[in-house]
Formats: sequence, C-alpha cells, structure tokens
Amino acid sequence: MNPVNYLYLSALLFTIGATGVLIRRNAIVVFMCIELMLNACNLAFVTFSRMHGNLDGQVIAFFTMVVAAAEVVVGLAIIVSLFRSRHSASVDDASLMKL
Amino acid sequence: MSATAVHSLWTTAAGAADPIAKIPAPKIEYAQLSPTLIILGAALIGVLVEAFVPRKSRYYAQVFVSAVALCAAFAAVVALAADGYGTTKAHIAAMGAIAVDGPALFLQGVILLSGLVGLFTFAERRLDPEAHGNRVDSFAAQGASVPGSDSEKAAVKAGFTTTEVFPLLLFAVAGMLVFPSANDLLTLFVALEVFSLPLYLLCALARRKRLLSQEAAVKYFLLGAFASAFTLFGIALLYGYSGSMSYATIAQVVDGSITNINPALADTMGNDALLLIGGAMIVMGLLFKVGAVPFHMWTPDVYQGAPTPVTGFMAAATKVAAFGALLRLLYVVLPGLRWDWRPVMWGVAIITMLGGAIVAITQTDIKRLLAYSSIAHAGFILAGVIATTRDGVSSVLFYLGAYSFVTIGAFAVVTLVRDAGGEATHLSKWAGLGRRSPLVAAVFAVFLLSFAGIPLTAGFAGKFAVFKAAAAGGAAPLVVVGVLSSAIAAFFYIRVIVLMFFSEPRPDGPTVAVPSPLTMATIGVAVAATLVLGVAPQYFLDLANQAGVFVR
Amino acid sequence: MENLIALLVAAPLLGAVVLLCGGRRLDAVGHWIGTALSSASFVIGVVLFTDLLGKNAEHRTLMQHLWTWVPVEGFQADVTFRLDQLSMTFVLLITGVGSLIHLYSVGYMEHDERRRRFFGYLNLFLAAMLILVLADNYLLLYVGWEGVGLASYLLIGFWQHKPSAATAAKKAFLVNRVGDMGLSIAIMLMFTTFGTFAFGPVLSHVGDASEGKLTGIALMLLLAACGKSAQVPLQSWLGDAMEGPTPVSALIHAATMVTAGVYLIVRSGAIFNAAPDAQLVVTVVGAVTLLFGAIVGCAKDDIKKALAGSTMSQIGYMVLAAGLGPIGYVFAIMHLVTHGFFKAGLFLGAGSVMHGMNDEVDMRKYGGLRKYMPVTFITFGLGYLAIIGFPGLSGFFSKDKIIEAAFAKGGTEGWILGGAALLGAAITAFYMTRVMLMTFFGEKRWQPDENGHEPHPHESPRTMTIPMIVLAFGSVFAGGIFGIGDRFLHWLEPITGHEEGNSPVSALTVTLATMVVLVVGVGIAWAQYGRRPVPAVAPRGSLLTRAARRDLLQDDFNHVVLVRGGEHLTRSLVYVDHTLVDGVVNGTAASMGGLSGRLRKLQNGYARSYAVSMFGGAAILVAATLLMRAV
Amino acid sequence: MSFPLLTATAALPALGAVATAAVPAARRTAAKWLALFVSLATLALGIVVLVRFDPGGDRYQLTESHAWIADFGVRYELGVDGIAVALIALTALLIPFIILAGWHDADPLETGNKRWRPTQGFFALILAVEAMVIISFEATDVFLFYIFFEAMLIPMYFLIGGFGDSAHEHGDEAAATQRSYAAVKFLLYNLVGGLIMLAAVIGLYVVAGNFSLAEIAQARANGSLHMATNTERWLFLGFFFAFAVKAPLWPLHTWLPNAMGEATAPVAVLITAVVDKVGTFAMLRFCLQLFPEASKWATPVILVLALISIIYGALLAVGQRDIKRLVAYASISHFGFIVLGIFAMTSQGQSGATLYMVNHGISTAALMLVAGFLISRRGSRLIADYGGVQKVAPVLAGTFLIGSLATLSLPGLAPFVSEFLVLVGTFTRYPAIGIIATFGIVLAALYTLVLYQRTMTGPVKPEVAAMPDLRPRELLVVAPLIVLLIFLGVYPKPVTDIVNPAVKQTMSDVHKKDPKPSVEAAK
Repeated sequence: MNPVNYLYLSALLFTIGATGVLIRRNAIVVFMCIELMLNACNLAFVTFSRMHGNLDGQVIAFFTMVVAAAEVVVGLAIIVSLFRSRHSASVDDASLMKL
Repeated sequence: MSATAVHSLWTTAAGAADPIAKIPAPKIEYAQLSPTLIILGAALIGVLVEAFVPRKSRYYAQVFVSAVALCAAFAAVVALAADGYGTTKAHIAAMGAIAVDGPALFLQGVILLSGLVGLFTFAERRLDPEAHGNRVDSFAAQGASVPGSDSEKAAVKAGFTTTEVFPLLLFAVAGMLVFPSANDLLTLFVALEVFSLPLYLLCALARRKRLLSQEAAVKYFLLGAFASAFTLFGIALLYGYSGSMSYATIAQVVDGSITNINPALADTMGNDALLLIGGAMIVMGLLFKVGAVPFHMWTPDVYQGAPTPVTGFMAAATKVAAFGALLRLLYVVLPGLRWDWRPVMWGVAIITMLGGAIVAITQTDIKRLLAYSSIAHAGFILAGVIATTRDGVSSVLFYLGAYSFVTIGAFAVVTLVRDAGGEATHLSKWAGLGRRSPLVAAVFAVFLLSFAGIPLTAGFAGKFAVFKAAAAGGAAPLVVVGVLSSAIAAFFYIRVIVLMFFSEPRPDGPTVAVPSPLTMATIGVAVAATLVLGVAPQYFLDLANQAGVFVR
Repeated sequence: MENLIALLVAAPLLGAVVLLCGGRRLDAVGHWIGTALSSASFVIGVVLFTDLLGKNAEHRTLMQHLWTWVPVEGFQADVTFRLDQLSMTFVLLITGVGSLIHLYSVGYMEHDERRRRFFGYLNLFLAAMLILVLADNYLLLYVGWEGVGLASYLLIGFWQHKPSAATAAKKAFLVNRVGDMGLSIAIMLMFTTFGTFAFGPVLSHVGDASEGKLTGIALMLLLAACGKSAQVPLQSWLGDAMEGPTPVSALIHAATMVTAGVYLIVRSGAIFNAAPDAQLVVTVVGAVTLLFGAIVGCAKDDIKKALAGSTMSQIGYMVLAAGLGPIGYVFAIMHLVTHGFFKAGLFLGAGSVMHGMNDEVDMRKYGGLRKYMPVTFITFGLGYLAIIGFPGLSGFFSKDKIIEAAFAKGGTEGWILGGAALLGAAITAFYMTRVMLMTFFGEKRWQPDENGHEPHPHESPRTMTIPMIVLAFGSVFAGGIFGIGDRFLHWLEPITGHEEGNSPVSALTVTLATMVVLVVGVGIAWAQYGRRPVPAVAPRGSLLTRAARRDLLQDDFNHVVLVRGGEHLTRSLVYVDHTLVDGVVNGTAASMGGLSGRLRKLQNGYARSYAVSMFGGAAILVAATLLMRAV
Repeated sequence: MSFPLLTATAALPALGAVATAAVPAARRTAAKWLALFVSLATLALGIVVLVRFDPGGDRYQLTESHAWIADFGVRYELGVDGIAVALIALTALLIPFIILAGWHDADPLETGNKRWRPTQGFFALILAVEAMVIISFEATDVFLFYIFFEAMLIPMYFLIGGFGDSAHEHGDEAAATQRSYAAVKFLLYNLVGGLIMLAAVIGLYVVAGNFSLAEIAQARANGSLHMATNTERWLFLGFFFAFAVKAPLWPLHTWLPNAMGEATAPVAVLITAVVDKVGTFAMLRFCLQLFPEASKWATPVILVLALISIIYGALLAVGQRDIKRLVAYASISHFGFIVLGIFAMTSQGQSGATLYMVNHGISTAALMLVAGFLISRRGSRLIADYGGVQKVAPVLAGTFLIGSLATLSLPGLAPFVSEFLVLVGTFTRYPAIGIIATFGIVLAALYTLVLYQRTMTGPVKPEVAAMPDLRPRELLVVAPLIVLLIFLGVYPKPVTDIVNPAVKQTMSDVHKKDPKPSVEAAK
C-alpha cells in the first residue's frame, strides 16, 4: 500500500493532538495530547525514512521517544507540584498572571 | 510502486556484503567541541555533588564548579576563535552535527558570559533576610514541598536550599551552546529540548510567590512543549522533503544542486509544499523561543513568575541561542527560499516591534514591562535578520551581545528593590527611588536609556547597526516602523525614569537591599558593557564582522 | 568742523547715560547736568551754524562718517551724520527749544522725587531726535525715529503709577510702531530698488526707478510720518499723550518730535516729487488732519488736550505744505520752526497755569487768571496771537505762505486745499480765542477741591518764566526774521528746491481772506465765551461737539475694531493652540494608551488561549509562506 | 598634531560636570563655585577659539579628525565655520550667567537625606548640556552631531523635570506632575524628531556610505554622489523634521511653552537660548549643505510655516497670562524669524538669521532671567499677580524694560539689526512674505509693552510692596548682558565679519545669488 497514507495519518494525529491541547483543561490531558503530537511526528519520520530508504528517520524516532520521556519527567514534576499546591490540575485555574 | 520501493529497500540491505563495514566509527573533534563538553561534564559533576557532598557545603561546591566550568568553557571558546576556527578554519565537526564557525563561537562566547553573570545572580544570598540563621538565595527551599505547608516551613527551618539549580543552569547553557551551532535538524531539536527542560524547572523554583512561579513553569512547559512539537513536525517534513537531516544537504536540495531524485519518491522528494510547511513550522518553533508576536504570549507571564535571576538569564541567553539558530537556519538551510520567507518575516518583525512597544505602555509590573520590551527588541533584531546580508548577521550578533548584558543587568537591579513581600516589582512602588538611592536608580536609568536606544549607550549602537543593515538590505520601511516603535517604546522607559526621579517616594516604599559582591559584579559588568559598547563599539563590531560568516 | 557733529549727539547721550545709571547720588544735581549738556549741544549747534553761514550755499553740507554699522554681503549701513541747512535748522530748533524746556522743567518738576530720571529721559530724547535729523541714511534715521518713540514712551508714562499714563504711553508707542512698520517697509523697498538706503545715492537716482516703486516708497514714508506726526488715521495717540508732564508735551508733542514726519517728507522730497499720486495723498492727509485737529481743539475743555488738537491741526498745515512739493517744502519747514516757538510757548504757559492751579487742567475751572499770573498771561497771549496768524507775528508769515501755496497747487485741488486751509485758519482763531478767554478772562471759576483747600494761583518761579519769555520773543519775531526778504527760503532752497506756483489768486487776496476768517473766528469765540460767563460744567453740546470731545469717535472705533477684535482673536488662538495643535499630540499619546489597554486584554492568563494564538500564528505563517510561493 | 582646541572646549565642561556631580552633599556651595569656575574656563577657551578662527581662512578650521566607528563610517571629526564659532561663543558666554542666575534654584530644603544632592546634580547637568551643545556645534560628522543632538535631551530632561520653580516645595504634588508632564513632553517630542532623523541618517549612510559633512558636500558638488530627487527629499524631510521640532517651528512648538513655563528661569534660558539654537544651526549646516535641491524644493512651505510661527507665536504671546509662557511664545515668534532668514536664501537673510541666533540668545537671557528674579520674589508666574513693581524695585523694572525693548527689537539694541536683516533678506526675494512678517514688529511691541505695563506700572500691589530690588549677584548677571545688547546693537561688525564668509559658502552650496536691485545706485 502507499506509504503516503501514513503521512496523512500522522498529520491527522498531529492535528488531533494540537486540537486537544487547545480544548482540554486538565494539564495532564493537555500534556498527553502533546505526546500524541510527538508520536505523530515519529510516524511521519518512520514513514519518510521508509520512503527515502535511509535509516535516519527511524533513528530520529528513537531520539524523539527519549526526548518525550525526558519531557514527561520534567512535565509531570511541574504539573504534580502545581496540583499539590492548588488541588487542581486545570490549566485554566492557573491564570494569576494576566494582562 | 510501493512493492518495488520495498524491494529496493531490501536489496540495499541484502546487497551489503559486510553490514559492519557500512557503519564507520564516528570521528569526533573533541577539542573543537570542548566548550560544550566542559559544561556538560561540569553539569554531571554538579549532579554528583548533589549526591555526595554534605548539604552545608553543596552551595559552595556547586558555585565553584559552575564558575570554573563557565570560565574554562569561555577560555576554550576564545582559544578556538584565536585559533581561527571562527574564520579560516571554520568547518563542520562531529560528523556534520555541529558547525564550528564565527557565529557559533561568537554566540557561544556571549552565552557563556551571560551564563557566568547569570550564575552570579543565581548565587546571590544576601538579598533575602536570613531565615533561621541561614543565608538564603532566591530559590525555593524545597521545590517539592507545597507552598505554605508545614513541610516547606520545616525545609526552610532546616536551611535547605535548592542547589540543583546550578547543574540545571549548566545543562541549559550546554543546550544553548549547541543550539546555534547545530548543523543538522536532529541536533537542533535535541539541543532545543536540552536547554528548554532545565529552564522549565528553574522557573518553578522561586522562593517567594511560589504559586506564580509554578504557574509560570506550567505555562512555559506546556506552551514550550507545544511549540517543540511543531518544530519536530517541521523537521519531519523537511526530512521528508530532502531525505536528509543535515543542513548542507537540505540546502543543496533546496537550491536544486542535488537532483538525483528517485522517481519512486517524486511525490515527496523535492516537493515544495513539504519544504515550505516544514520550514515554516521550524521557524515558528524558533520564533516562539525568541518571543516574537504572535508566539510571544508566554513571555510576560513566565518572565513575571520565574525567579528574577532565572528571568534575567533566560531573557538574555535564550534569545541569543534562539536567534543564533534562526540565523543559521535561514542563512544556511533556506537561503534558496529567501523570497518566500522574507515577506513573512517582514510581517512578523513589524507586528513584533509595534505589538511589544504598544502593549508595554500600560504595564504596571516592572518584570512584565521588561518582558514586553524584550518582545519589541526581538522585533528589532528580526529586522536585522531579514537583511540577509553579511552585515545583517554581524549586526544581529552585535545586537545580541549588547542586549544580553543590558538585560541581565536590568533584572539584577530588579532583584535589589525589595519590600516585605520580596521583590517589589509593582511600578508604583518604584516611585521616588531616585531620591532614596540615586545610584541604583541612575544605574537602572542607564539600562532603560540603553533599551530606549539613546545615543552613547549599547542599545543605540546595536539599534543603529541593525537598522543600518536592514536599510542597506532594502528594508527601509522596516527601519521606519522600527524608528516609530522605538519612539513608542521610549515612552514607557521614560515613564519609569519619571517615576523613579520625579515622583514623591511612598512612605511604604521598598528598600534597596545591599547585595553581595556577586550581584554588584553582575551589575558593574552590565553597566560597563552598556557604556563601552555605546561609546567605543568599534572593537566588538569588528569581532562581530569577522564572525559574520556561516560555514556550509 | 564736521567732527563737531558727533558731539551734538554725544553731549545729551552722555547726559542720559550719566543720569540714568548715576543712581540717587546724582539726585541733587541731576537736573543741572541735564540742562548743561543740552545747552552744550545747543552751543555746538550755534558754532556749526555760524560755520555754515560762513560757507557759500553749495558747500553747506558737512558729512561725518563714524563707523560701519552693519556690513553684510550687499548690504551696507553706516553710522554717518549729515549736517546741511535742513538738519541744521532742526538742530537749532531742537537744542534751542530743548534747552529752554530743560530749564523750565527744573522748576516744574521741582517737587518730583524722580526728577533726575526725568532729565535723563529728556536728554535721551534730545540725542535720539538729533540722530533722527542728522542721519545720512534711512536706517540710521530709523534708529532716531524709534529712539524718540522710546523717549516719548518713557516720558508720557513718566508718572507710571497712574494707569492712565501707562496706558497712554503704551498706546503712543504702539501707534507709532504701526508707522515705523511703514518706514521699515519703505527702507526695504529702497533696498530692493536702489540696493542702498543712504540719502545721497537714493535721492540722486530717483529718476531711474519706476514710478510704481517710488509711489510705494512714498506712501510707506507717509504712513511713517502719519504715525510720528499724529496725522489721520494714526493721530489717536497724541491726545492721550498729554498724560505726560507738560514740559514733555511742549518739547516732544508740540515743538520737535511730532514734526519729524514733516522732516521725513521734506527730506525725501525727491521721491515724492517723482510720485505725484503719493503727493496728492499727502496733501489730502494734511488737509483732513488740519480740520480734524482744529475741530477736536474746539471741543476740549482740557487745556492741554485743546492745545494738542491745535498741534495736530498745525502739523496738518505743514504736511499739506510738504505734500505740495517744491512749492511748499520751505514753508512747511518754516511753519514748523515758528510753530515750534509759539506752540512750545503756549504749552509752557499752560504748564505754568497748571502749576499755579494744583495741576488742574479743566479750563472751565480757570477764569480771570490774567490778574494772578501776568507773565504767563502775556507770553501765552503773544503765543496766541502768533498761532492765529495775527499780522506781523510768526504765525502770520508761515501759515499765510502755506495757504497761498495750497491755492497755488492749481486746479480744483488747489481750490479745495486752499479752502480747507482757510477754514482751518478760521477754526484755529476760534478755538485759540476760546482757550484764551476761558483761561485768562472772565470770573474765577475754581472751587475748593473735595478735601477743602482751594487753589491760590500764583506766578511761576523764574526758571519757568524765563523760557516762556524767550519763546514769546521767538513767536513774535521769528516769522518776520524768516519771512521778510525770503531769508529762510534762500537758506533752505539748495536742499529742498523751490518753485513759485502759479496761484489763481494773488498773494494779497489770500492775506486779506486770511484776515477776514481770522476776525470771524475770533468774533464767534468772543460771542460765545467772552460776552456771557462760561459754565463751570460742560453743557451737553451739539452732536458734533460731543463727537469732537471724543476725538470724533476715532478711539471708539479703534477700541471696538482693533482692541476687542484683537482680544477675541488672541483668546480663540490660545484655545486653538491648546485644544487643536496640542490636542493632536496628546490625542495620539492617549490613543496609543487606549490601543495598548485593549491589546493587553488578549493576554488573559489562560495558557490555552496562548496556545490558540500560537496555533493560529503557525497556521498563518504556513499559509503565508505557501501564498508567497503561489503569487 | 596641534592642541585639540575644539575637543578641549567641549571636554572641559564635560569633565566639570563629572567633578561637580562628585562633590559631597555637604559641600554644595563648593559645587556651585566649581561649576561657575568651569563655565568661566570654558568661556575662556571659547574666546580662544574665537581668536584663533580666521574669517578669511578655510571654511572649516581648527579641524580634528580621528577614526571612531569605522564600521558605521563614523569619524570623530570636528571643525568650525564662522556660524559655529559665533554660536559656540554665545553658548560659552551664556552658561556662566545661567549658573550664576540659578545659584539658589537647586538648594534642597530637606538636607537630612545625605544621598539626595540636587544642587550638585543641577549644576553638573547644566555643564553636561553645555558640553553636548558645544560639540554638536563643532561636529562636522553627521553621525557625531546626531549622537549629541540626541544625547543632550537627557540632561535637559532632568533639568526640566527635576528643578521647577517649585523645586523647593517637595510637597507640591500638582506642580511636580505639571513639571514631569512638561519634561516628558519635551523629551518625547524631541525624541520622536530625533528618531525620524535617525532613519534619515541611516538612509544617508546607505546613499553616501559615510558621514563626513565635507566629503558628502564635496561629492554632491562635483556630482560624484548623485541622489535621486525623491531620496534627497525624504532625507531632507527626515533631518528637517528633527530640527523643526527643536527650533521649534509651528505646529511642532507646543512643547516649548510647557517646558519653559515649568522649568526654572535659568533652565528656560538654557532651552531657548542655547539648546534650541542647535536646531536652527543644523538647518543651516546640514539641511542646506547636504540637500541643497531638496531645501529649495521645500522652501515655500517652510517659509509659510515660519511666517505662521512669527504671527501665531506673537498673537499667543499677547494672550498669555503667565510671564514665562509669554516669553516662550515670543521665542517661537523669534525662531520663526530665524527660519525665515535661513530659507529666504539671501546673504542678508542668512547673516541676519545667524546674528539673530546670537542676539536672541542674549536678549531672551536678559528678559527671562530678570523675569526669573521677579518670579522668585513673588513666587507666582501669573502676570495678574504683579503691578507697580517699578515703584518698589526700579532697577529690576529698568532691566526688565530693557529686556523687553530688546525683545521688541528696538533700534540701538542688538536684535534690531538681525531682525531687520532677516526682513530685508526675505523682502528682496519674497516681498509679500517680508511685509507680512513686518507685522510681527507691531505685535512684539504689543505683548512686551502689555507685559511691562501690567507687571511694572500702575498702583503698587500689596503683595509686591515689600519686594527687594535686584541684589548684587542678580545685577552681576543682568548688567553684562545689557551692555552686550547695546554694544552689538551699535557695533555688530565683529560678529558679522565672522559670519559673512560662512554665509557666502552656504549660499554657494545652494547655488543661490542675491537678487539684484533694479537700479544700481550703491557706490
């Protein structure tokens, strides 16, 4: 089958992720949406690597996973500490600073 | 077609007589990468220090390690530059991953210096009143403890301090060092994350106003991750377009010097849509980091919430690194695309200059004010970026150098003005500061005037250089807009000066803390830089000029 | 010899500097210093005069170049003095009458603690006036011109604590400034026309210039003359100028400064000769003014204001004469000099009367003063006879000549002008007789003032009477000395030129006519003020009288049109400047603030909306990039 | 190389400023004396410049040239022509009087606060301004000029905002806000002007490649540097705008009344007599030399603006209730004359304009400083609060009168010569404009005499009854100015001799010849 379809899929996933970031309130969910976007990127990488017939893309996919993992570490730390001090993980509640 | 494609893939694999031979051992020029390596090493040492050195002496150990590392790295940069790596010997190192050339070295130098002075402000322990007989810096006693909880009180009582900030700083610096010198998209992305993640954490670690600090961290983190996702997707698309990660190759594909397009891949390879969208998305990620409108909205909140030393460091170094990367991307990867991205950048630059300046007028918090001013300055620098001439590069380099010092100095002054609730960042509290402590007010006025671009200050030299390049690069309208917006900007800088000198001091006004030599040094360096770069900028302009060429 | 000319000016100038900077320590002797220096100037004048008489007519012009004043590319103004018959005449008049009035003031200002300053101003005036008449180019003349204006400003407003005085002074200066504007424009025109404004080259090249330009210059000069010599329409200041001390009125506003206009016209004769239209305007102005002044003079009860009206009218005669061209120049100057004598005498007389009457100026509160102050009476009387042109006295010679010349202009113009002059003579006789009668004849009409002490008139001290006597001699004999055998004519002719007009009526007829109108005028006055007693309060009077009391409503006109209008204009402009010009600027600033206020609302603190803006931004970025490729 | 005289002339006050600022709080009198001494030394240097300058010599003399910012094509180039020399002398001359007049203007009431040293600041700032003004007169490098043209705003700004008439009453919030409004207005107005000029300066660099006045002017002259008509016009407008704000020309004038009204009299003099001159000077030196064609192109509009300034300024002066604002509007009118003279493009006009700059400096100084003394006695700027001063303080009134007479340019006083030259110079080329401008004379008489009458004459107001006459220090300030006014009034030759050659040069820059008289009567 035509690998280009995978690109469409990844684009779709990316958009879903982005939309999720825009519409969901819960910081954790928002963060998961971002992970989704990263995975969409991974899919694209793999697909392209498959199409170009070189391995770079697949290698990058691994890098991306590592980075994503690192982001999880940092992100969860921050979100959790926020949750503990506010008893809510809603991004909208965290809006003391504005204007 | 897919079948053939698959087959061809297998054949390439099968056709390999000896798979091992296909993987050459990477060749790493350690000497040329030494600055980065030094910092990373020091960061790791810092982690070990956290693990093994007793709490009482960690602070000193960390400060020592970081300071030594930064100095050493800077020395290394200077050595490399002196050795001609900035000009004649400039080339690509580490299997094409890292470029060692003028802009890279120049910006690395700037980043290291601002890292060093930033370190000083990090290490400042005299401003806050002693808690239970322990000197405290501006970072939370224990990041994990809930604000206002007993555990926090206990931590404070026990005299805990978050000495992890120093390794974090070093990691961030390391990432920033790589960022502008990254020569393939993967390195770019990794570097981006390497310096972003520590900053996210640092933002969350303020000692006072922790809620704000955490909020800032969350916003910065989520939006930053969001942006880097875009960047990553952009990278994917560029990869799809060119089938390679390395700047050089992509550039060649862009200007069509590589045309061996496998017909099987016609619909991806050399497909301009991919190129354009991908390029745009990467650029967007970088614009987010430099805080250009409309990707700027994190800036005020984060600048306000983060601990002021972090803000200062971030405001200075992040901009430098990000602009470095942007320059390299636009000048090395996408020069062939100039006619596509220039008009877009025009738009961005204009709204950034005007937006930043206009919104700043009505700000009431000094840190937010500086945040917006930094946005406006991003716009000015963009004007220089757009020039797409060697002059453009060197003017931007110079501007970044000048700007970073002024910024760190300004924020350092902000840390000094305190009242019961910690730093008194609300403007109304600054009224009459000039009468209370003329010296501090005068110093801050110097920084503001430099931001406003008054002659004989670094700001003016930088602005002139950038606008000159832009005008020469055929962007005269940009110059006019820039001039007008700096007129608007002048208004709010002046407002602060008026407040400090011509308003009556408030009885409940803040006091100016007497800092340790560290912060004094920071401010001193900043003032010196501001005036020297303003009055006799020639030497540094020459430096920036020699550094103005990218290696391909 | 010519080196003495500068001394003429230097002496009074020195006096002014010394007296004004000297400070209180000079209070005791200040007035004598002033008088001495002005007399010194007079003596020098006499010396120079005898020297001129010694030379033959064409060598009677002395020049003294002092220094180059304004040397600029193509623009040369020198400080050069020119002493010829014309200026010599003025020098003698100014310094002579001036010195007398200095002497008079010694007595008159005795009780004023600022007497030193007064003499300083007087000397300043002399210096300026001498610069005016000695200048060899129009720019230097302009210096004297405004200098006398300044001196007159200072002296009219000498009693500054009186608001009326201060106002009058300001008014005088402003009205004069309007005239000065004319003079400066005239000079500019000369510069563009001739490339210079020195008398010599300009007047000798008049022939080469277009008549249009010359007319322009002439009219501008006339405007200047009107301002300085209180001619219609710029006469309004002279009446108010009587706020100044009487010696000032005598010297500046009767004898010398106000006649500067006539000097200017006569000096620029060549230009006027070449611009007949301008000349016509000059004559008209003169005629109108001489009637205007005369009418005003009839209605005033304030003795000084009445005399001021008469001054206006007499200068009207001179201007009329000057407008007649070579026919009249000489007589204009001659009348100027004789008028200098008798009018100064009259004013000094009036001053002496006021001196005796506690500074009362209302003639209706005088009456029968001849018994109390005989010397004043006699001198004043002689002046009176002179001015109405009583046969044999000064006025008779000079004024008669002017009337003849007016007729001699010929044509209807001649008849009209001559008629006006005659009518003027009649009115002059009337109002002067009125003054005479109301002041010195009839019963005493003065009452005790509100705080009970009644004025007891007395003769003035010697310092005051001597000048009056001297001037009385002048007013009696000057005319004869000048007129008989045309001495004055021959003296001035080389400068002004002269030609006999062809008068439609013989000189004798004119003289007789003058006598007749004179008698009529005196008669009417006697009928009205001599036979029946003068009411102590002014009757309502006819419409004309009431108008005349208000200077024929000229001031009211000025007030309504210029003052009110000006106030409105400035007020509205202030408003415009504040709201419009400044408003635009402040408005821009304000709008920026507003915009900023609205924009910062976007920064609403919600991370998700930030994300939206980023997403939108990214979308736009992508779209724009694609678009760039598309187009 | 010879002794860098020009640098020294500018550097001396700069160093003096630093030294003065460094004087400890307790020794404020020492600071005053130091400042006065420095300003006098600068005056001495200025006189040396005046003497060393040879009117017959080259166009720019005493030149200095050093590399500075090669990257921007900027050199440190100094040199003076006659016009500059005259104005430098004027500046150096006025500053001592300004300092002397402001002797007590910055004495702080609360002496408790050891850190707060307004006195030192005040005099240091004045010297700083002097230094910057002088060097901007000397600069023959456009960039160098621009730098100081802009930089001098900062000390001026602090002088205006920091030391109003009510500098003493720290409590007076209303006055303080008024003041800072005036200061900010001053700064923003001039900053906007300056920034627009910056754009033009950059443009000039792009076109010409360097900033040396001499080189560019020469290149333009011999055609090696060609500017497209539109480019030249835009650049000209950029420059002129800045100078028109500084000058100030209608309708960009509204900052001046605020600034002069709120600042202390000496500072007001500093603004109008010294700093603003840089604007008109720059029109002569930069606009006409760099963009001759564009200057001629813009002349009609500029002349009309100048004319409006003359009449409008005078009329508003008549309408003022505040002594200092009145003088400010009078100055606007006078600046109108100066601009008129410059752009009439005739020798008389430009010599007159230059002379006017000098004379206006002196006459305004005389009038404004005396007004300041008056105000300091009564503590009010409103004309209505005075009356009959002449009776109680005759000397004050006398000097005030002379100042007024100079302002209405009475013949015999310096301003007359320059004003008449400007008028003649304008008239010869534009008769109509010349005639309208003459109305300014009458209006000038109106506002000055009204001012004098309302304040000095009439019955003595009780509030002024106890008013002391001029003190020796004050007399020492005023007397020399008056002497100078009279001297230059009767013998302006020393100045004109210096100025004329420079004017001739400028005329040749713009390729203009004086119109010839229709009849050649001059000897």
